[in-house]
Amino acid sequence: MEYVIEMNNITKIFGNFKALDDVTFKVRKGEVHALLGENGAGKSTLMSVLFGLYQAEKGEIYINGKSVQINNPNDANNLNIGMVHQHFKLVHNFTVLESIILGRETVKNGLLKKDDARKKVMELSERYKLKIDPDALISDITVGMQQRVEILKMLYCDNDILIFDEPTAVLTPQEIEELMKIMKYLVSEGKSIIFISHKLNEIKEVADRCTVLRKGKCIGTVDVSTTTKEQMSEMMVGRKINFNIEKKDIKTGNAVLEVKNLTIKAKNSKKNVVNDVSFEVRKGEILCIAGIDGNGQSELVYGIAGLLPINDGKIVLNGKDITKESIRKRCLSGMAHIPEDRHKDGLVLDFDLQQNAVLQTYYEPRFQNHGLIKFNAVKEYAKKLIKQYDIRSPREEDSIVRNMSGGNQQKLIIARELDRDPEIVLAVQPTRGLDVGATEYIHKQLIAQRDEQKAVLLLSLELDEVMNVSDRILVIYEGEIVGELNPKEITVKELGLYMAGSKRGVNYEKKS
Amino acid sequence: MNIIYFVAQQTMFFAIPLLIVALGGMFSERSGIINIALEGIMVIGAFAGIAFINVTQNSMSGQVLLLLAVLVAGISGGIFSLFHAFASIKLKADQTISGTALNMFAPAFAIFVARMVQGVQQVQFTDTFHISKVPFLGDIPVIGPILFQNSYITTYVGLLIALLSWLIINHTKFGLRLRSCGEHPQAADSVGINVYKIRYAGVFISGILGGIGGLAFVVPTSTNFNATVAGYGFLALAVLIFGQWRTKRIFFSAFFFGIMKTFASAYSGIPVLKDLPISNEIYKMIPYIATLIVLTFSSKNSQAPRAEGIPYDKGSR
Amino acid sequence: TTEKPKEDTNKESSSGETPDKSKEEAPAEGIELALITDVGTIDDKSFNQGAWEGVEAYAKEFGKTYKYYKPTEKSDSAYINSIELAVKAGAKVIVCPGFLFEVPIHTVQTQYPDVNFIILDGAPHPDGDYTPDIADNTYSIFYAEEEAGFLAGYSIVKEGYTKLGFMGGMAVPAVVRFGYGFVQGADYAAKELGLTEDVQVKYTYVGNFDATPENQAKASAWYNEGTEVIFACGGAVGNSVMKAAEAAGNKVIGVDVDQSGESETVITSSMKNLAKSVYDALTAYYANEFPGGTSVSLDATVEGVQLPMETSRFEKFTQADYDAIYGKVESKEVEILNDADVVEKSGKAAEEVTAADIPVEQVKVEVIK
Amino acid sequence: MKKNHNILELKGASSFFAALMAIVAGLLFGLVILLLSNAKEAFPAFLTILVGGFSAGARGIGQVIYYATPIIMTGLSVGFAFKTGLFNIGASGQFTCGAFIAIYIGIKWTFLPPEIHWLVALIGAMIAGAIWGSGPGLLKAFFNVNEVITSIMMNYIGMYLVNMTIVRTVYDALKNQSKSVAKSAVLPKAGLDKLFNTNNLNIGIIIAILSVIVIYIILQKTTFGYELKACGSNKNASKYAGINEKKSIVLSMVIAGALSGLGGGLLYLSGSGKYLQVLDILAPEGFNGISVALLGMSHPIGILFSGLFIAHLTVGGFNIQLYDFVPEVIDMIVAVIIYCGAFALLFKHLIIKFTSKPSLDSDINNKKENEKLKENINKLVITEETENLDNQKKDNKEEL
Ligand SMILES: Nc1ncnc2c1ncn2[C@@H]1O[C@H](COP(=O)(O)OP(=O)(O)OP(=O)(O)O)[C@@H](O)[C@H]1O
Ligand SMILES: Nc1ncnc2c1ncn2[C@@H]1O[C@H](COP(=O)(O)OP(=O)(O)OP(=O)(O)O)[C@@H](O)[C@H]1O
Ligand SMILES: [Mg+2]
Ligand SMILES: [Mg+2]
Repeated sequence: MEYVIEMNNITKIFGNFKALDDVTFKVRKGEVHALLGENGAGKSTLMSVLFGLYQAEKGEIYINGKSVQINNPNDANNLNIGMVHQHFKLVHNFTVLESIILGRETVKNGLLKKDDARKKVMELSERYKLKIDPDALISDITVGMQQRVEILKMLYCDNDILIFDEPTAVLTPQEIEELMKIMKYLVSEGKSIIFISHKLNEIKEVADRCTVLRKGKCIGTVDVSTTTKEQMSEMMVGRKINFNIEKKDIKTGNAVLEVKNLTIKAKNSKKNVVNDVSFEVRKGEILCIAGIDGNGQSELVYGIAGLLPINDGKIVLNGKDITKESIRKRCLSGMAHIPEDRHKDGLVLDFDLQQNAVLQTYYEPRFQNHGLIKFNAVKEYAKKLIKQYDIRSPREEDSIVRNMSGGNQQKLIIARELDRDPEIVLAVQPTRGLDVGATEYIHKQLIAQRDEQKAVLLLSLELDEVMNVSDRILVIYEGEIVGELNPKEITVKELGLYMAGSKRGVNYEKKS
Repeated sequence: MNIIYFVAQQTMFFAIPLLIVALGGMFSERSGIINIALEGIMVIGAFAGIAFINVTQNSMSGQVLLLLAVLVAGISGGIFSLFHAFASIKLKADQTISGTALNMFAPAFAIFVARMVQGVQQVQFTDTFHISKVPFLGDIPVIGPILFQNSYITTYVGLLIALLSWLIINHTKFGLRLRSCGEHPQAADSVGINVYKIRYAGVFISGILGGIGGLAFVVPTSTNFNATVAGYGFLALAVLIFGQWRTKRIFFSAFFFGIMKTFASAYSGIPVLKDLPISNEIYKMIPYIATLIVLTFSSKNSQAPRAEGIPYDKGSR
Repeated sequence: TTEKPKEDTNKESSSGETPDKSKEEAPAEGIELALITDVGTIDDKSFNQGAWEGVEAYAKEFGKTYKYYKPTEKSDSAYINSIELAVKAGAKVIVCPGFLFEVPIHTVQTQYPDVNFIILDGAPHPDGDYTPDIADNTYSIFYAEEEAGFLAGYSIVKEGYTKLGFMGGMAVPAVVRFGYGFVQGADYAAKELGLTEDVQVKYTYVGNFDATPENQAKASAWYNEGTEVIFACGGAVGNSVMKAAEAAGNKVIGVDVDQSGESETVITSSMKNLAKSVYDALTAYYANEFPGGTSVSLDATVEGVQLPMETSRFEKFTQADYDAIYGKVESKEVEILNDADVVEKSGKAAEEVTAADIPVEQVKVEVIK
Repeated sequence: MKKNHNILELKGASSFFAALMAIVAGLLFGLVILLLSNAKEAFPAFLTILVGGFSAGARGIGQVIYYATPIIMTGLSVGFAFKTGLFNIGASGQFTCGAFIAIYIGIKWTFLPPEIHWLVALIGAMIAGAIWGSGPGLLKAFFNVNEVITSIMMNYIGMYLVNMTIVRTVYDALKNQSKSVAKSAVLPKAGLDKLFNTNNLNIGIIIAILSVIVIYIILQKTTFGYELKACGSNKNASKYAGINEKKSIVLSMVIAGALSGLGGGLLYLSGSGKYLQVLDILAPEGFNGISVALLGMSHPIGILFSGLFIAHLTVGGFNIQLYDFVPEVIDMIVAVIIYCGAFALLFKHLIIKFTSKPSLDSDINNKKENEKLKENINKLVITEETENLDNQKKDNKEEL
């Protein structure tokens, strides 16, 4: 069997932590090879070794049968290896074109030859159906388009080994579908692809084989077509994962949160990003707002949470009008918020775990006395959360949060927010980028919340999550609610149509 | 008319050093390294340049001498800045630490060396390079008196540097790479750019320009150098921020500040201003107050390089 | 490396002053002559340097050990610390240039009765009370700066200039006296020449003693507006003014010491004989005639002030002219008002008096605030 | 939990060692400079620097304390702002404004009872500094203006404004400086002058130490400090947590300004014969504060000691004039020490790396679990792969 990539007995050590322990990984020519593993299992590290960002302490790499040394991304490039990174590596104020040529510039008389590059990029864009605007700024384009830019970056330098590190975590269902097609097309052209994802559905759809990593060790490689999702996830986490979320039927109570005619204007234009939105969330239900990214759902939640000024409308929590209340008051009245961007909003990354654990409650008498922090109380509380919510980190409550894995950071936020015993939880993409184990855990927590007759407002881009977790779905499109659906009564396909705006519910005719 | 020409000529003396040094700061900061050492670098550049003139002025004179001094100032500023680069790039130290240290070191060093060598701390120079009128160009109406009379060649060096900086930052491979290192070094690294090298280059260029700026500051305004550039390094930093780290805006900010400074110090020779019932101190405050006001209304969207001030660590994410 | 300093003194580059180089033979009993620097440094080409040159000249001539000390900051206690350091090093006579030493010397003159103090431009007095209190070991020297300024103003108008400027560092008494004398000298010459038009004097204090681009700009603006000569009366401010003069092709009058070497534009310098007075005081000390307990104002009668005619770049104003006017000043034939006199004459409160209050006839003073 | 304790202790110790190393490096550099410029006298001069304030017995120590007091205050100001994510380069202007108000009250408000005159003057100084500091804070919070540039501008504006106001209010025209303050406005000596046999020592240092303690408590022990640090570290997260981030920014700058202003008051009311000069020069104490803060690693206690240390060197540097050296040597030494602070960070990491316990490997607990799992999995894994793997391992061993 011919392998394009052979990574043999790779060991990578950070400080005194073995991130990769004797991992062997082989990719055949022309296949999509999936790489699966929990958060922190070492997938990205393995790929970084292959791409020359890290140097392995031990092991060897063969590309097309030849032994190679990959000391930096340039070497990888010369071997025709390209990578789309887990976190996009794009400069926010570069144009699309500049982003693509960065590092591979051609010059004439010392000046950049942008015209030639533009021609080549447009050709590629056409050929692979990767629609882009070469002159748009990265910060102005959608995540999906950014992804296309990343892919074009790889294609621009004629790579034929392509690494996709969790490319789908940030994409909408439509974009994911598009990406799958592109991947299949690329493989049909003879390119080889390594595909990292936590979503087993996707792996089932595109991958030929799948290698599973666990805590830095290679568990094995399986044929995707002959292995079930359950088997793969068991290899990955070491126990059975329940994909069918158990939800008992319960009665919903009074409205906890009422949103009335909420309107939010866009920052720099007159357009309303949220346009006259009204709904209510009742006790004992998980209401999901589904929609394609960028349709105003983020702003909607920011508005409700008080992080974004609203232009019109009313927000009522437990019968109390909180439209004009401060963020602190909203929290005190029982609102919890699991924010979309955990690094930006959810955590003070340079604080340690215990300090982050009390970010919303440090001022309560149990943690302070006349303005002096009760350190022991904080520590004990953090320990309690760690135990109760199974938060794993290198140094327990003393860990600096920056050094914790994304999954555990997320768990910390969830622990902090739910432990306050809120009336309503605003959960925005709570499982983005998390492995199946962590995802399952978080879903359980949200459902437990609902079972206690609390309310949850869930915002998710992932259709599986929307369908499995929620009790009721509102679809948002261009800032307006275009339909109310019952997850038990509709199909994923239908939901997709609503989200794409091509279908509207009975009471949701376009006003204009 | 005469007075307008005078203001224009005088503005150059303030604006050009600020322009050169702020552009230097731009190269450093857009590569991701905050450079508060500009003041110290100016001192070193001016010291080396003036010392060079002092030593060689008996065998040389005129524009050649000044240009060579510019070279010396640039090189010494560049070398000095490498200490900043080393600490903040290689050692990943807090970038204010080495900046502060360099600012403190430079004047002490200049005084120390001057005293060691010649006993006196001022370094004297004879001005053989003042241009009262550039041949031909100086006779062009309007432009001539504004640009080509009563000037120093450093003015043209400064304008050339501005043009080149714009070209380099926006239209060359190096500029593109430099910018990427200041905004998102991980992205640069992932396409095989050596972030460390680029940052060294950025700081080195800032050192060169800082050094030249120091010389350009002293030559038109004094007859000797006394180990100080009177806080102009910090003002250049302000011009850099005011100019939002962009070449063109820095150019305008430098001239805005230069004009304000000219009015503030030369008002007693300017007919309209002279008669205003405003005191000396108020005039002195005006440039700073004006800058504050302009900033207040223009800072909503700061365009500071995103990775500025953060040491790049290949391992970290 | 030890011998390095010596060879470098041969360099023609600087003024050739080698202030702190002579102490290789620093004897066990210490350094006899000391100078504490004021605001500026020892080589400020002005006030401190003038005093230092006196110390140096005497010490070299008579083989005394000498040294200067720089205070850590500008405060009475820092000055006292410096004086104490000098005493510790064995100083017998300590020269203190500047009125800032008035209060510190008042303290140390009783503390160290065996040490002698020479204070220039000031007389010791207690903090907050300006009545001089001069102990027997202290000699206070003032200068009749108004006479020096007068000579400068007179000569320059005689030379044919009528558009003048005065840029003082700060409005401290010595600088004020220079300025007031300058205006009166110009007036006297104008009257003597019978000029039909007024002599214009722009008059200001820049607010510092440094070479700054702001000072250069200010001087440039004046030159640009027609001013022909500026009397730069504030240490390094002169360097900025000279720069402006070089660019504009105009003239500068130096101050305190002979500044002709600083720039071709220095037409003359309004000198007070700092070096000579210090030298004389030291001579007196070693002759056991130290005039302790007294305060003098050195004027033309004792060559306390002068213009350096050998190095001046006059074209019309001759040595004879100079001698004539010097004689008149010396004999007090012309009345030159100092700062206190002007205040008295104007009848205003001291704070409100400006150069515009000087009673002159043919000079128009434009005070720029 | 013992483990964590060790690491924490180690952290403190390594910071200390790191700073020590920087100091040694800077001093060695100083020695080299001294040797280069005048080898004969280098060693005694070097000794003088080391002995610094201790050369003149209690009096020398008194001098050190006098110089240390204002720079501890400005250092605290800069360091406090650093901790809350702001770079207060404006300590100079705040210091000047504080100094001015202190002497203004000290001269003009003689109607106050003498027991509280100085206290009122100091409070005035704090308020003035606070107001001057609030400018950059407000502009940063509400208009997103970079505090570095506004602080620089405020430095100059403050200096010119104070010059202008002195001339109009408390001017000593004969000396072009402020008049001397009333006796009742001079800080009480509380016996310290006797103890250290120097006139200009007073309760200033006690106030500085109190400030250190207060700032330490605010930063480390209070919810208020927690809020400030959170805002400094992540503005968005603070807002999300209901902290008023605009208020925090402004308060940070206000406190930083108050500290600098108080520093100005302490210096100019110290009775050392210090007057505000009407000069266009920024107060150097503000910039020295940056050095002090950096050398003290922005930690209040560290700042206290670094301020004392730099003052100690200043006195030593002053004394080397007894030999044939320019006092600027000291500035160079201090600069090198601060610069070596950069190396010190590296050194600190090294210490931590070498001494910390190896691996808190989570794998160990899971070993058994792992093995069980493998059995299950082996069924699924394509055999070809495992064989290859095993072969490979054998090969490797043979090679070794
Ligand atoms: N720069 C680093 N320094 C120290 N340790 C690191 C570093 N990068 C990765 N690690 C270690 O390597 C392990 C693997 O990390 P990696 O990013 O490869 O995980 P992953 O499998 O990609 O996880 P995810 O699914 O969340 O992306 C982590 O547990 C971590 O301990
Ligand atoms: N700079 C670092 N130094 C030490 N350990 C690190 C560092 N960065 C990450 N880690 C470790 O890496 C592990 C996994 O981190 P990683 O960021 O890959 O998780 P993740 O789930 O991929 O996060 P995200 O979803 O945000 O990408 C954690 O155990 C964490 O402790
Ligand atoms: Mg990863
Ligand atoms: Mg992840």
